[in-house]
Amino acid sequence: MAVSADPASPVQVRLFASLREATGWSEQLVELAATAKGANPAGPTPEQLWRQLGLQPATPPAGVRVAINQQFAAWDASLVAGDELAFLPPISGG
Amino acid sequence: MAVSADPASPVQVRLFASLREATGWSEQLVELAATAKGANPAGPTPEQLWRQLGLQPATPPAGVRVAINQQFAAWDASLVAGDELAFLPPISGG
Amino acid sequence: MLAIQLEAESFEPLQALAEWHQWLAAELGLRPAAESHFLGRVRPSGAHDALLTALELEHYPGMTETCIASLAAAAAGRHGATAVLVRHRIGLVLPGDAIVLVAVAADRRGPAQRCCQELLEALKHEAPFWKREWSQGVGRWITGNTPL
Amino acid sequence: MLAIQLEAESFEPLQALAEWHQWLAAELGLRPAAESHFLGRVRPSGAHDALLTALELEHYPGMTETCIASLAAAAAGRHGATAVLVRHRIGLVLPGDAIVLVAVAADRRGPAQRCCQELLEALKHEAPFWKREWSQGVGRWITGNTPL
Repeated sequence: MAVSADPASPVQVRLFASLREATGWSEQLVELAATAKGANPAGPTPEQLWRQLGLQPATPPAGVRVAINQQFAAWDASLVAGDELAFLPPISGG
Repeated sequence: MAVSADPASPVQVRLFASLREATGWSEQLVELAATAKGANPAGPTPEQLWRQLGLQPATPPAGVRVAINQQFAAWDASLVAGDELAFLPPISGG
Repeated sequence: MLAIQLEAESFEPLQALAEWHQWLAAELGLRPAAESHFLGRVRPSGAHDALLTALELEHYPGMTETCIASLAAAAAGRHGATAVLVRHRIGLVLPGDAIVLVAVAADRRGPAQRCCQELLEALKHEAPFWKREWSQGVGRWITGNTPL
Repeated sequence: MLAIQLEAESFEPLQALAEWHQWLAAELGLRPAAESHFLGRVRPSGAHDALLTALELEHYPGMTETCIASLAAAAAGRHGATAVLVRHRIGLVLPGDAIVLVAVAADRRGPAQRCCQELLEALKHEAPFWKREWSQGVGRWITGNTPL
């Protein structure tokens, strides 16, 4: 569905493990900033939200991955209203 | 121990699986023939015993292996008195 | 045929395998010719050789289960495996306790072994789990996996 | 640490693993971080697709046990494995019954998996066992192994 994000629509952002601990929060509803929308007509990207939220370091580290609606996604994917966005620190399972 | 085989010393010969069935016997004491001894001063070899016993085919098939005293051995190893010699058809374990 | 389960409490791997065997026998009507299992337990000491109090496993509820199922289905498909079992701990896991169990049933040993091995690596690198080593009251997030 | 056993009667692989776990825990004082298992069962049909009545396993008493122990010790040494279990059936084995169980404990997953795999291949090609498939009253000696 090529629905463009309403700039005021919230996206649910989730952090895990070391990222969660570094920021002190695990989830929040984020209003998409108009500037973010402007930079990408198709909708703001995870990378833009990372910056908007002031996550550190400003350039996302190589090991951190993105999931949108619980699927791995690209840093330049387009977010739409109601999406669940997660930033995943380096995985260490098994 | 570099003991040379007494030509009259028996060697215990054992056959397994398809070889046992083809010959109709599983073990026998074999007197080492004087001719076999003469051909190999260090003692007769499994290959010589294979022929002496009339096992078929006359040239041992590539898949058949030899064990002397329950250790894998070469077809041209030297047998000494009291050895246990086994001819092992192709292995299929596990 | 996939049997995926996250375990919030200590589990007995041989019990898990026994249940899986029963289920396979009921579903398939015969027992598969080849099975390969991998069982991982928490080591007594952590990355810096300090004695571990516990290993903590954080996951992403929902995504982790889906992700394991999709990795298992992909590995089974690639290798032509008949069935896959995954049990993976979450929460606080004590040294010596089972953390992961992967079992693969197939018609031949090669596919069973390769699928089991490949799925284990996939779980380590692709399934959203995060380990924290607890030692002397201090927790330290692990950023990688032990070498293969 | 080797635990090698030929089984003249049907055996329950998970029971064998449970006994091994108890023995390992008693001997080592801790449970190894990684275990790889392989379990092989008799297929319902033989080399020529005929339904099997049974698979017969002949061995060389004495040599077979010694040979398995030496293959297991060599594989464990090469991979730095902590412990190896081998249970192998002899005699008449029914379709679906366990014929071979190999388990390897090690400190890391790679050595456990590689040692288990390598030892299984060694058993298939180097340990004196001969299989005869029984089908409709006729026995046929198997001259090779199923492909990997």
